Amino acid sequence: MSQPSLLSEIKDKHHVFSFMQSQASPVLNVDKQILLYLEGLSVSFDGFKAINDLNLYIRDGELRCIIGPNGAGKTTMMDIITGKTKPDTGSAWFGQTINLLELDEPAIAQAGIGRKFQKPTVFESLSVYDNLVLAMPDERLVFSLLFARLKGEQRDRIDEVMTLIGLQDHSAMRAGSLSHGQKQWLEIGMLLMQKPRLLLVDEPVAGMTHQEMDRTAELLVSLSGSHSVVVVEHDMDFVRQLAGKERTVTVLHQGSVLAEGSMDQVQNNQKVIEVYLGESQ
Amino acid sequence: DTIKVGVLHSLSGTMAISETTLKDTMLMLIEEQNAKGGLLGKQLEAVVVDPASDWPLFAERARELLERDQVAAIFGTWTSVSRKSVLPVVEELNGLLFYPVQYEGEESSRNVIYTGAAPNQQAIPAVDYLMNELGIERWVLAGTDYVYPRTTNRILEAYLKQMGVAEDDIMINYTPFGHSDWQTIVSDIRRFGSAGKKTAVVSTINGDANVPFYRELGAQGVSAEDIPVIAFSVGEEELSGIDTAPLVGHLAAWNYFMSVDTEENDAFIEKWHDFIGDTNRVTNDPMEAHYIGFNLWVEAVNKAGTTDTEAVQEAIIGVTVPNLTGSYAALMPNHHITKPVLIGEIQADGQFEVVWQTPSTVVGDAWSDYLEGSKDIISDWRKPLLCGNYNVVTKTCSGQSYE
Amino acid sequence: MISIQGLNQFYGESHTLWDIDMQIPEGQCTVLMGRNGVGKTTLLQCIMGHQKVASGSIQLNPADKDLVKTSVEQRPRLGIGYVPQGRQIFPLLTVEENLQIGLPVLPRGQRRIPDYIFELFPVLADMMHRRGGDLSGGQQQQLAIGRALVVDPKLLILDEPTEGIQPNVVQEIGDIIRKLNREMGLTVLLVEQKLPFARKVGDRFCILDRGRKVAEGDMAGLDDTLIKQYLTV
Amino acid sequence: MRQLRSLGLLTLILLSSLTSLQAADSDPVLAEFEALLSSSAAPDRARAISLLADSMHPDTLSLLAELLEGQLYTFRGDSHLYRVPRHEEGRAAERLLDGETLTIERVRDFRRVAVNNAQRTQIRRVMALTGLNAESSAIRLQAVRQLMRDADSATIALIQDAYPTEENNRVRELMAVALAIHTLADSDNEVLQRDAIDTLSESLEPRARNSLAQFAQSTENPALQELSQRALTQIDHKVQFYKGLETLYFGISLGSVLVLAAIGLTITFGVMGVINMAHGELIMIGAYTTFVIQQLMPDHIGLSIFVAIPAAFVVSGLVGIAIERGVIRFLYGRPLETLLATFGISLVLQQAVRSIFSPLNRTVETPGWMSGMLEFNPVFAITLNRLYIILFCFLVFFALLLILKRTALGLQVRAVSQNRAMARAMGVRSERVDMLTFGLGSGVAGIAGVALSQITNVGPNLGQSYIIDSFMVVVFGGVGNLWGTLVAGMTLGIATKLVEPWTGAVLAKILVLVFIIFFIQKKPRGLFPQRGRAAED
Amino acid sequence: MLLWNLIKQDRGGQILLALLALAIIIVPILNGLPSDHPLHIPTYMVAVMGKYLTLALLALSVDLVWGYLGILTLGHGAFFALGGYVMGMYLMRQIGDRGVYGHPELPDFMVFLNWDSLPWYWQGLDQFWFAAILIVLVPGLLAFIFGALAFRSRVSGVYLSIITQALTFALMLAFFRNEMGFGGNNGLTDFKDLLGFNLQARETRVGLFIASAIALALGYLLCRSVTQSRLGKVCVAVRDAESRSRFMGYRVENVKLWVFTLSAMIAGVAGALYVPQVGIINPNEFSPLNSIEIVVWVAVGGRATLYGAVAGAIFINYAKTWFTTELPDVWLFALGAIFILVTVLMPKGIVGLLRRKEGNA
Ligand SMILES: Nc1ncnc2c1ncn2[C@@H]1O[C@H](COP(=O)(O)OP(=O)(O)OP(=O)(O)O)[C@@H](O)[C@H]1O
Ligand SMILES: Nc1ncnc2c1ncn2[C@@H]1O[C@H](COP(=O)(O)OP(=O)(O)OP(=O)(O)O)[C@@H](O)[C@H]1O
Ligand SMILES: NC(N)=O
Ligand SMILES: [Mg+2]
Ligand SMILES: [Mg+2]
Repeated sequence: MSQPSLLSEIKDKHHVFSFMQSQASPVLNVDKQILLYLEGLSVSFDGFKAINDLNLYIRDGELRCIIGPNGAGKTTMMDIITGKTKPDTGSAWFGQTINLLELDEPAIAQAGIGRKFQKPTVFESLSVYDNLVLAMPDERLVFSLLFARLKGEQRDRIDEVMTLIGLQDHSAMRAGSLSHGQKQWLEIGMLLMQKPRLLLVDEPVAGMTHQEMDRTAELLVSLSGSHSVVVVEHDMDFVRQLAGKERTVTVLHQGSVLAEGSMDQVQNNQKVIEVYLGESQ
Repeated sequence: DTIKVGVLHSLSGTMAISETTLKDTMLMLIEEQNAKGGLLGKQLEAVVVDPASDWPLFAERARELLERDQVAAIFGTWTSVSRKSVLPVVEELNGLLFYPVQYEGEESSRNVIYTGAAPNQQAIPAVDYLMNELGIERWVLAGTDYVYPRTTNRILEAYLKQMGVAEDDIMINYTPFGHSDWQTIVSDIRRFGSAGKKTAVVSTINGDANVPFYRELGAQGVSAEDIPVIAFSVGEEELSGIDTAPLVGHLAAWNYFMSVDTEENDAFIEKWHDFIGDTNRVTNDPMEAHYIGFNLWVEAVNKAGTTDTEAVQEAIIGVTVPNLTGSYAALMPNHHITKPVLIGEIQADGQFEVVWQTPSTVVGDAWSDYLEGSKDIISDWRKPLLCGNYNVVTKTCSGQSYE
Repeated sequence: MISIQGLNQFYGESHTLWDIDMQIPEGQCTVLMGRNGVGKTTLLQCIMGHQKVASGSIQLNPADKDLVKTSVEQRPRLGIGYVPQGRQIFPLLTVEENLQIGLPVLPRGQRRIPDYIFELFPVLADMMHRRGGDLSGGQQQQLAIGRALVVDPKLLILDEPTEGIQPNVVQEIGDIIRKLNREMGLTVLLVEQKLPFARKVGDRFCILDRGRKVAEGDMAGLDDTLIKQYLTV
Repeated sequence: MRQLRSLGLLTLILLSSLTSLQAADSDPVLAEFEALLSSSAAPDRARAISLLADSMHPDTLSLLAELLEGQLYTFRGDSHLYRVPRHEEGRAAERLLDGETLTIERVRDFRRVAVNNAQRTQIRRVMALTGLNAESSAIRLQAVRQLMRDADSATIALIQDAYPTEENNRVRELMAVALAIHTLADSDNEVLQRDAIDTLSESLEPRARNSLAQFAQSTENPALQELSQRALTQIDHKVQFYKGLETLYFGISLGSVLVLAAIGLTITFGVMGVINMAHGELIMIGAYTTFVIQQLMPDHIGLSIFVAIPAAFVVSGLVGIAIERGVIRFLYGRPLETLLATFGISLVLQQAVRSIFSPLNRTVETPGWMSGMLEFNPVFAITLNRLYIILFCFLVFFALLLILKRTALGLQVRAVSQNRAMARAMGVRSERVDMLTFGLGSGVAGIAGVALSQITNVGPNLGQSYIIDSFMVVVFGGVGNLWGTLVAGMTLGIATKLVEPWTGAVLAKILVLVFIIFFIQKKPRGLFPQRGRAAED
Repeated sequence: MLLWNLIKQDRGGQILLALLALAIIIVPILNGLPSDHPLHIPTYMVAVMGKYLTLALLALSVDLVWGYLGILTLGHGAFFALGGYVMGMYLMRQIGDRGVYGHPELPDFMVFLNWDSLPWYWQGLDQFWFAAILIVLVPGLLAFIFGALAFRSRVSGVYLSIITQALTFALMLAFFRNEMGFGGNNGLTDFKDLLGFNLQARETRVGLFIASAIALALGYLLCRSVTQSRLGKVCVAVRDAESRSRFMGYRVENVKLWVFTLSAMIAGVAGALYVPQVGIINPNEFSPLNSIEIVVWVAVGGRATLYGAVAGAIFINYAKTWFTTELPDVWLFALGAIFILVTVLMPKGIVGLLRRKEGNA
């Protein structure tokens, strides 16, 4: 991450320091029905190309599954979208107006992109309830945070989500004491509270039972339409359930798109079978 | 029923190195006085506290000593800042503080007896010696960056210029407390000293910084014959922590050296060794100052017949007691004492050999005659003037004054 | 191989495991199942010595050692390999160093990383000198399994080992577990949520519910009623 | 065949080999010497020295040496002079006049015959006269230098005589310079003066430059003036160059001290993650160990350092292990709280040292082989003690690097600090690893203490004066990176020394601190940051 | 009402505020008793207690950033000292021509260093209102600038700790220099009066004690209102998982910056109240070891509890007073032992003993 030199910033009398900048991003514009554009992205770590000329478009309201071998670059792609990693080349736009590469993590989150991490990360010493409170999108400015109070409908929403993720009995528990699977659910809950326009969901059902998987699938499907959802998963049953007949599945391999199409197409693609699915699937 | 005496020296923290010895000295003096039957028929009791090299704590401890323990006098403090911290307290509560260390002057309080040297009792005679006896023409004034060296060097600078030394022949250098890397400075000194004129270093380097300074002098082969260093803060005790072999011949100016050959001194040293149980321990100038201060106080209390501060303050001016170097210390009206000035050379065994001394004792001058702001000020704590800073030009007494 | 008797465990005040009695027969693959948060990981951690046990014993058979009284670092020396939930890779060590960590428990002369690990997970060979923490999630999981195999265990304990691993590798892991189990007599204790996988590799099953053991038996006996009752929400 | 002008000197040298043959009982010279020396007036003592020097007494050189060394004492009992090799109770004292020996009963009964600077110079001059003919070229060089201090025509004549037969180049050059200085000052012959300027322009001796400068001022001959001016600039350029070199050396030397002080912390703090506020006190313990070792072997100071290094490693290491076992092991997983506990430990250790060794500084002697300078030329010399410390610093650094890279311990400690539970599950005996690693870091701190004892105070405050710098170095370099510590220490050392001549020591220190603050803004994880996914959050 | 909400579920806070209220009433009364009365509190004790309260306020400010925000600041003494220096400068100006050189405007140390006029940064400080503003502004501004640089560059963890230490160390060296115009090593001392009240007077000391108690109470409520607000939760979130909170849209650097600045201002107020009660301010207050000690008070008291910080500061400083008087030779052993024992045996500090049951902060 290269930052302009401090000196040049100080010398520039028009420079507005980040702590003084207004935190609103340009208005999201999805006239072309495309919510996310990733074009020509490449990134390498110590010479290793993790993402290699990747092109990907997500339509507004689409539910997209992304699969691909371990190390194909799926998580790295999400890192780029959310501002964690800056690509070496390429562009990433959120709608037609928001250039993601110019924004930092909080700005991207505020623009409406939410993420569930592959390894569940929650605020361990806060209660489950407070974890959800903090995920609410409304208050982000320091001073409004100082005076923020929960409104009635916000409370209802939290209770609703709490039930949905099955943690209603654990609301006062420290999030750090949850089991692995419970943390997964809590993170999904936080994502729901955040109500982002685009949800990036990295391996949501790892460690869940089959039935929980079904519930998760229903949940994600119900979100699509009003939200765009990008799901990464290795569990083929789950992916099949999500993709149904018509939704697009993208296969990443070695940092770029190997195949794209409906689940059936992808499943029968010889290359995909070779590098990813294995014979018996 | 006892008379309490406060001992206010740091026993921990950075200053413990110097001050612990003074605490022991006070305990020894008090023990001895008690063996002689005490004072006014009562035993003396030492109240020892530890201000821990923390300046605000000095004031707090002093207040406790005076308010809670009702001590008759306090013997203590070392650095000027600790004295400055205690000063308002002893003035407010009308206590009596005996201050045993050489200092920068520019102060005279009714409640403080200054038994250490003022600049004119150490720095000026030292420079005189270098100039007249060793023919020094070029001067390095090196000190730790705080008030005592700064003031002393200002006085010396003014004095040297007055004696006709050119600006170019004076190099002034300050270092932080505890400075430990002296390579550059010693090398600069060597270079400064190789310009063909006889050069000397006048050092007001404080405490911990001295060891690495002298080590570097030794390592870079700066011998006393080439560039002598005269120090005002390095005594026997400081030398006892340094390998003195490479330093033989460097100088110090004090009012007392352990090596002085007098009966009083021999007796004092013997007592000290008995008390501390270690014949290798050295004695030094601030110890003598406490010895003098304590005896002055004892005399004054005897004279006044009470330990009451007012009475002792009145009685103590003019009291004269023997010092350890064969002359007498008299308390002057400005609360400073008369002292001989001795110049000693460091010997291989860590002792000083006296090479020069003032023909008679010198009266401590509270307000330097070489500084603009203070040359018109005098101090006299006798009635009717009763003022520590009387301006002879404006004929006013400002600061601490009593109606 | 391991026999657990009357095991109770608490997190602070909350009683998490209740009077667990359980057998892990030698040479078999036992699958531990149950919903999220019922205590599976906790039970494995008790066996590993990571959690203090309030009461009960865990006997390791051949040596008749009570694991409760044995320090954690003895376990690999007793032939126990462990693949924890959440991978627990040493993030700043290289892949190679991650694998080497276990070597000192082996007898001198055998202290090298067995080749079959790289056959099983070729990606590890490619990434030998990359920091463990830089690997993708699935690669880390493979590393975690490889790392446990380095100590040449007699008993392998795996906590959801297939999480985040691509399907064809999952198959291979299944195959290798079976192979190690059937051909080399390795005893396996496996926590697994995915039924097909569990059925494929497991000989026996054992179900926990809210900290209690509620069912146990041969894999064939895992029927829909049990599944409905204990494994669905 | 050397021509010896001074007959006295010749005799002196001849006779000095026969010393022991002389019966000493009624030696009038010695008696007078004793009488003059016993006087408390400095001029009398000066006369005693001249008397001896002129007397051709066979013992002259050895007596003067003893006087210089401070081995002559007056005994209060009989007011005679005694030779006292060791001024301690129970040691022997030998009467000068008749060789009778006494045992010292009270130390204060024997007062050393003191010499002051003037007398010391006088003695050295006498010795230098003979030194011109010494076997060793180093002594001859020293002698020439001594004689140059205030050369008169007699000494110049001596040098002139010795010059043609001198074989050693450096001595010859110095002699030539001495002669040239003399020529420049005394001669009116322009050719000789030109030659002299030539000779002097090649020399870096300060005296040469001074005499040139003086000559350039005073001469009326414009050609000579220009010539000498040119010579002066030539010298100044060289001096400037060597000054730069010297600054660099000072920087490296300061840097090596910083690295030594910090390197133990790289392990305990950098690798193990223990914020060890007692690190400074572990250094202090190493320094005190050196002191104790020197007390135990006062006659082998030269060797003492070699004993002290392992001893300090063991002592500090054991103290470190005790700290680890006694306190720190209860705090793993609570890294910040180690700050609190080790702060307490540092207070306790400081006070313990005050109680055991007194609050005063202790003397650690510099062994002979570490003192002195490696002199490249008169304006550039490097001090041996610093040179050894630099070498030692690199030695320690590479040894540590080897341990951490090549042994199982290095790998295991990193594993333990990254994930203790998992490391144990992999069979790493974490307690042992912690203990050994902390012991290693502490032992290395102790070793640093041995080095520091050679340049600074050995006192209870020693640790505190290095703790802040040590943390700065480790953090500046990038926590956990040994190379980072090395580069950081050197960078800070050199930076300080580069700035110091411009700003003085105080501002230099402030500027370096400000530099660190700004540097960390640019590289928030130090010079050599831990990289990769895991390090990012 | 709002107030009550703040401390409704805060037993420690309730006790603390009650004790402070009690002290405000009872200390002046006890101090007014005749000096031979067994319950009499001598005036010097009042001043010492007042000092403890200011140090407690300082500890509170450190707990706010360390306990809740996870910033281990090893340089908070700098903000305390700056507040103290501003107050010291005001007090120096109040001396007027009563200094030893009798100069109407210049403090003594300037006269004797031959300064001929007051430097610009001493101007206006004869006005209390101006000094009062600077007391919060100077530390606040320094913290703001320092924080803006550091947090924006995402300096964190020990790196941040060490540069806070470098900051206070550099300030210490700078203030030691006489050229800075702050009295060098001797600092500022020999104060005469504050707002026209004689500083030596009993009433003034009691007044300062009450002011310190009120400041501590207000400081507590302020910190409590921050930590109880959603901002406080965000702080904890940042402490636990900084990058995760970024992905949730929080500007971590701004949160840190404002809380850090607020904390520095509180420290500045503490310093300003400290100086008139101890009678001296000197560069030593900037010493890095002092700042480390503050952190130690907080840890001893119990991190992230606020009232724990107060308890820790008072406990340790009282222990120090007691030890240095009663055990002057061995007190460091005792103090060191307390630090070690508290850490090892009481991971939650001394208040941890009192509130075993409460689950989370
Ligand atoms: N900071 C880094 N340094 C080095 N290599 C990296 C770094 N980050 C990612 N990689 C490499 O980039 C590749 C892509 O990683 P990524 O995590 O995106 O994979 P993935 O598709 O999410 O895989 P998985 O399905 O296993 O989670 C991997 O091979 C990984 O080792
Ligand atoms: N460190 C802890 N402190 C307190 N409670 C805990 C802690 N770890 C786990 N728990 C609780 O103990 C119970 C069992 O947790 P455990 O991790 O063993 O579940 P699990 O069966 O492995 O679940 P999953 O399938 O989600 O991994 C859970 O309810 C969890 O909330
Ligand atoms: N008075 C001194 N030496 O500080
Ligand atoms: Mg991934
Ligand atoms: Mg689990």
